[in-house]
Amino acid sequence: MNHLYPGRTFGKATRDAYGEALRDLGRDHEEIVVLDADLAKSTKSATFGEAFPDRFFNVGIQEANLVGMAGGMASSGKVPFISSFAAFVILKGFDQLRMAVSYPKLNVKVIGSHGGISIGEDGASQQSVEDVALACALPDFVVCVPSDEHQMRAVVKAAFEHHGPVYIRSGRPKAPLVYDTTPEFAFGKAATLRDGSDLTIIANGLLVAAALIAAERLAEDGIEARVVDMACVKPLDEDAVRSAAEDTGAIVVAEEHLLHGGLGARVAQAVATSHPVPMEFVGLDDTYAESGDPAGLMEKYGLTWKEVDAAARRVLSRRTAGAAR
Amino acid sequence: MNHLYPGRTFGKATRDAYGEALRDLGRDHEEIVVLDADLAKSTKSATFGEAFPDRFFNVGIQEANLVGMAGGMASSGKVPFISSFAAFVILKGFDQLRMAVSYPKLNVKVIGSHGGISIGEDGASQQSVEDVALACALPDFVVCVPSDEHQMRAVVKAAFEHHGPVYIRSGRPKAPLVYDTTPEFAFGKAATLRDGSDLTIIANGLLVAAALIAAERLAEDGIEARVVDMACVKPLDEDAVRSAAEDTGAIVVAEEHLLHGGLGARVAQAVATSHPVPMEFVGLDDTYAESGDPAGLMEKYGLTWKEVDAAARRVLSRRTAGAAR
Amino acid sequence: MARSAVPAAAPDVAALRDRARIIRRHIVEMLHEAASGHPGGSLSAVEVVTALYFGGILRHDPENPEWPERDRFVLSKGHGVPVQYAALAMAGYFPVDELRTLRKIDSRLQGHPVLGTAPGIEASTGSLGQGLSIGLGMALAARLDDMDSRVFVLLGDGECQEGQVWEAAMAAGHHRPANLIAIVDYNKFQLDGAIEDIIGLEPLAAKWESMGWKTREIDGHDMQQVVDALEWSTQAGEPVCIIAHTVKGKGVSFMEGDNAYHGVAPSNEELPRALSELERGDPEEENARALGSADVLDRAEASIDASAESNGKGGGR
Amino acid sequence: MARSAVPAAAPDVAALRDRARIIRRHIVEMLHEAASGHPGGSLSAVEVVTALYFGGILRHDPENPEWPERDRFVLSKGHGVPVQYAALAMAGYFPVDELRTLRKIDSRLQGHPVLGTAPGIEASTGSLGQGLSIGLGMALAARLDDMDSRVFVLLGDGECQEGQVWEAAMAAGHHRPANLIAIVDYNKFQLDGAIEDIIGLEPLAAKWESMGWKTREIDGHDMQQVVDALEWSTQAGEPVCIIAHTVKGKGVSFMEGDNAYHGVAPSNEELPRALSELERGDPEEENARALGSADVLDRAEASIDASAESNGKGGGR
Ligand SMILES: Cc1ncc(C[n+]2csc(CCOP(=O)(O)OP(=O)(O)O)c2C)c(N)n1
Ligand SMILES: Cc1ncc(C[n+]2csc(CCOP(=O)(O)OP(=O)(O)O)c2C)c(N)n1
Ligand SMILES: [Mg+2]
Ligand SMILES: [Mg+2]
Repeated sequence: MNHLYPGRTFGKATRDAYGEALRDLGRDHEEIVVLDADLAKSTKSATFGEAFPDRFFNVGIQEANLVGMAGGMASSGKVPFISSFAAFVILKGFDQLRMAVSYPKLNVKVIGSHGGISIGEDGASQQSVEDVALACALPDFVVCVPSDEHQMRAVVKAAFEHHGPVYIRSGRPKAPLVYDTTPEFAFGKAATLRDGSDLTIIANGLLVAAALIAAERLAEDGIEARVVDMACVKPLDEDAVRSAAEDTGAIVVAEEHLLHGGLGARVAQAVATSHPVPMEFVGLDDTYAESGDPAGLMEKYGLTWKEVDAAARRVLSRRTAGAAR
Repeated sequence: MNHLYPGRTFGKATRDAYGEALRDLGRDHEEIVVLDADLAKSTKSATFGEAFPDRFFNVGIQEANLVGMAGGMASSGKVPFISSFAAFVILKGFDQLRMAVSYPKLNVKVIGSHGGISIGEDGASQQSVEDVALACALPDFVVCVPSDEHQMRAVVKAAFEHHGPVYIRSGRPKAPLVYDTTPEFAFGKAATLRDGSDLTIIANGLLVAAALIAAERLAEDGIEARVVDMACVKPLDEDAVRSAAEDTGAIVVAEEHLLHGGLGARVAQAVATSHPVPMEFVGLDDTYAESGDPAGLMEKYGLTWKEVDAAARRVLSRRTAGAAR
Repeated sequence: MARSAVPAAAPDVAALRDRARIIRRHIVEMLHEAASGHPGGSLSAVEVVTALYFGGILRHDPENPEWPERDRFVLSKGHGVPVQYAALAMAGYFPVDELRTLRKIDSRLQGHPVLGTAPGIEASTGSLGQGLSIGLGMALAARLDDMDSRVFVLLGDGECQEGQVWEAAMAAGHHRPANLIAIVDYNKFQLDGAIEDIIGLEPLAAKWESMGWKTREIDGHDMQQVVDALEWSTQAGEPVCIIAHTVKGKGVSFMEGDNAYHGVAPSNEELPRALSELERGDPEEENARALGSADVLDRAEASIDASAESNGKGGGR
Repeated sequence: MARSAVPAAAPDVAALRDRARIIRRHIVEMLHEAASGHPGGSLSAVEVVTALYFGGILRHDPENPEWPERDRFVLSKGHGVPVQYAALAMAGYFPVDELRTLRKIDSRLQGHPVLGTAPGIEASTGSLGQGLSIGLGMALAARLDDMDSRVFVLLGDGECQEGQVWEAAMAAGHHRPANLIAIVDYNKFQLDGAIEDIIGLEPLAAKWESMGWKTREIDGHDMQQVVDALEWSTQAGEPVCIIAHTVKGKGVSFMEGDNAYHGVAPSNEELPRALSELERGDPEEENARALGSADVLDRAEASIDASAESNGKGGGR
């Protein structure tokens, strides 16, 4: 996918960082148990499993049972980290996440790997385009989509330190680096990666690097874009949203997800209740993707810096038109 | 619940109208088959089952299998109408709705009954507060939340005439009447029930009647609210949303659903991409409800005309403040 | 019910029967007061729940509901929770008076069990099919911690149609926790009618056995059989399923086997009738009824046949 | 494969074996070309799929894929779709050349089957556990319309851990369609390792029987046994499950039973080796291998033991 991120260095996949961070946490915290549903090698929960086989359960191809078991373990004092592909753990385990985790507010961390369409060739059945919409529909869940390996490490740590349910989406491909080292991170707090006064681009996951590239291109044309990494979709950093609206007057939201129910929808509501400004959204418009190489899919389905750049110019021209009226 | 809807006449529950409309359709259309998962007496699919036992399948307490079977029947030319509580058919059948219905765009109609918290005493496990968020995350699904028995009849007819997947939420309690008779109805078209120039209230389900009452109260104070019945959440009537924003400059959205992922979120995105104006939202803020009588719950969780009225006044004062700046 | 690892003495079965009768009274009274809820499946589970809480089976401590080494009882068929609330109140978890708040706003006694509300509730259920997975998680957590806590999970027969039950059954059959006990309240009815008309479960024991469980079938209203089976289950050293043949609505003549009472509370007229039947707690007579296990099964079958005809009533939700 | 209700003559088993060999060649070639996908579970299902499409079992019409009275084949273990694409191409649904487009952007040959893309695909699968429900829906739809279409559903063994499989099995056991046939590709491995290490399925036949199905266990690489079992299945008059004991990666020596090839395509170096093994299509030799059913099972067991040690490889996704 390198050509989609000109000038960016690539780090590990967020799933790899997840496996390592989890193994490191496991050293100090006996209460952590890890469960996977026959995708441990892919989600990288196997990294923990190899280090701590006694606290690792591969429950087989049973996502509903996976979640229920985690609920039972959590109510007995364990801290379960459970994983599968996002498309399976969230979509097949939803009612179980509701009853056995969200509703009793139990201390379960859910990791949906292979989020988005950048998983590539396996096609739509394995590509989660709606996990954020569903996870945010679980009251009391914290929902995060980290942008690179460094941020993933920070998110895993925050998830462990938070007592309550957390959903984290991880990705399959190597991710372009956004940070040099593990950043400061807190749920409900966005990171401003670049300041600007003309508009704000709010993004998460792979779209953060795309947003940074778009901002550079826009700057070449004298447009100064603020770029905000909103890894934490819920709770949303409403202050950051409000400032973006007030300070820059136009917002683009970009994510590897359906337009429905994701970061864009949540930011739109926050903008509407605080300081309405023109917005544009980059995401999937009511469609699944298909099989193909990751880069080709990101291009075909419009999830590169080019669409972010175009959305930025669109929203600016709308703002200008509005001001002229 | 009568005291929550002062001055309104009550009709049947939308679930009752559903059962009757389905039975009537069944007379003329041999290809309709009906499946339920051990809630036929509650969802009222039993009304069809009694009339056409050969085309009725009670598949037992198996929501995943229910959806899969419907997919198989649809690809063999049947037109399945399948039902259970919204909390079960959508939440436990989500991945199946994705793979066996939405992704292959099959002609299956899904009815989630006992939507919302107005089902009352059974409590949170049976109350669907997130079905719209999930159903809208199924590409190609049409999603509707009818407001009364008359509109439900129109929606069922439209669902049958549309070739493709449709989700309809029905309700348990008797619903206050919004229409006198079966209204004109088309997917993607909202109904303006009352015109006004000061703000627009967009609602669906039980909140439409609440919106009409709120509009009357507001009128007493000289505030003229447009009231739009947006039974069809997806596809959204974007023209109606844009006109509301342009003509009235302030919008309140009210629904018996989580604030996340429902009508409000979808309208907010449409407003942000067309004509940004201040908005307020009435719904459940990241919480389940509980057991209790329906009216008491609607009051405790803020889903009556009073909250719609308050939101209207809030949004107006925000607009005035904005204009003053 | 004390924090003793071993029950002091053989449970007094006659006393348990009397407690069961009182629990039934609480059930009909609280449902009448709530004017909604599920009498049928609450009443069919009374003997099992009574034996667990009062027959020296469940090691628990009402003074300290979160005692980590306690045994757990997970009511997977959550709509039957009135029977559990009655038992918890009588065991001292909360005042018996609180039963009147069932299903009312702000009550700790939710219409289906909610973990974190009423003390003594171990899992949130109400969406059927989930409790065995939760119980398996608890059983494995206890094993990890070298605790000998046992986990009892009560399932509905209709509930056994849910695939997740068989996921958990298969997983338990693989992991073989020695402390996991499933009990099926085999009352032959689900919401819309007779199990055997909707999706039959027979051969039910063979299903569990094929998943690697030891099984035992009992008359779920014969208190002696219930107590014996539960005691046996804790000694089995592997996952055990007790299939308890029961009668839906048991103990209230007009509810027995009439599935209209699956989800309809007793009316003002019905309440006194029900209570007076439960008043006559003549131990001899009860004994005679409870012993008639063949009779119980016959009645269940007769009622299945009957319901096939009269499906006008029922449901109610 | 014509639209004939009855196969003209007994299938030529030697010819079927040769076709199976060619299908295997297509599988390794298309996966190599795609540089991703699932060889192991595609190769283990070759004999079953070959017999279905070319052994006079499946009544279908490549000229008219939507012929309403056709039999259906639902590949529930969707990741094995290369075997089905190869069969469909050879049967004439689309050009064999198109196999090279597998998993590429805009291709009709998606990485997992998608209804409405490649002709001949009957259901969208890839999320495991769903195909039997879909097949049951098709079977009951045919019964409603008085058509004698049959529905064959191929499941993975790991897939049988999903609860939805048992929901559908139980529902079919209740409704008893005479035209529903499940086939389990029992290759003893799932993604992360050996079935028996993760969640064992034994006794598998007992599980299906307890759900009301008739079962038959066969060597899934013995073409004669496969054809016989499939023919028997269409005559059974009730739901039938064929448990086909197979070897994951069958036919490519270095893939056989090495679960690293669950989801890793053959490399540039491996492709010629694989193809040359599949070239030696000496019917005598193949015959000898295919007959060795005991041998097949031994090998599967040996490989299970082996994998317990070497779990460094594998997965790949
Ligand atoms: C997943 C799910 N589907 C449907 C329901 C609605 N429901 C409540 S009780 C019931 C019947 C349960 O039958 P059974 O398990 O036999 O319970 P019992 O006869 O003991 O009341 C149903 C379908 C539910 N609570 N959960
Ligand atoms: C619901 C679901 N969970 C997980 C996966 C990921 N996955 C793909 S193949 C596979 C293993 C399947 O094993 P089996 O059914 O035995 O297939 P085979 O051995 O024939 O490849 C898994 C877990 C999936 N596709 N669907
Ligand atoms: Mg029952
Ligand atoms: Mg396998």
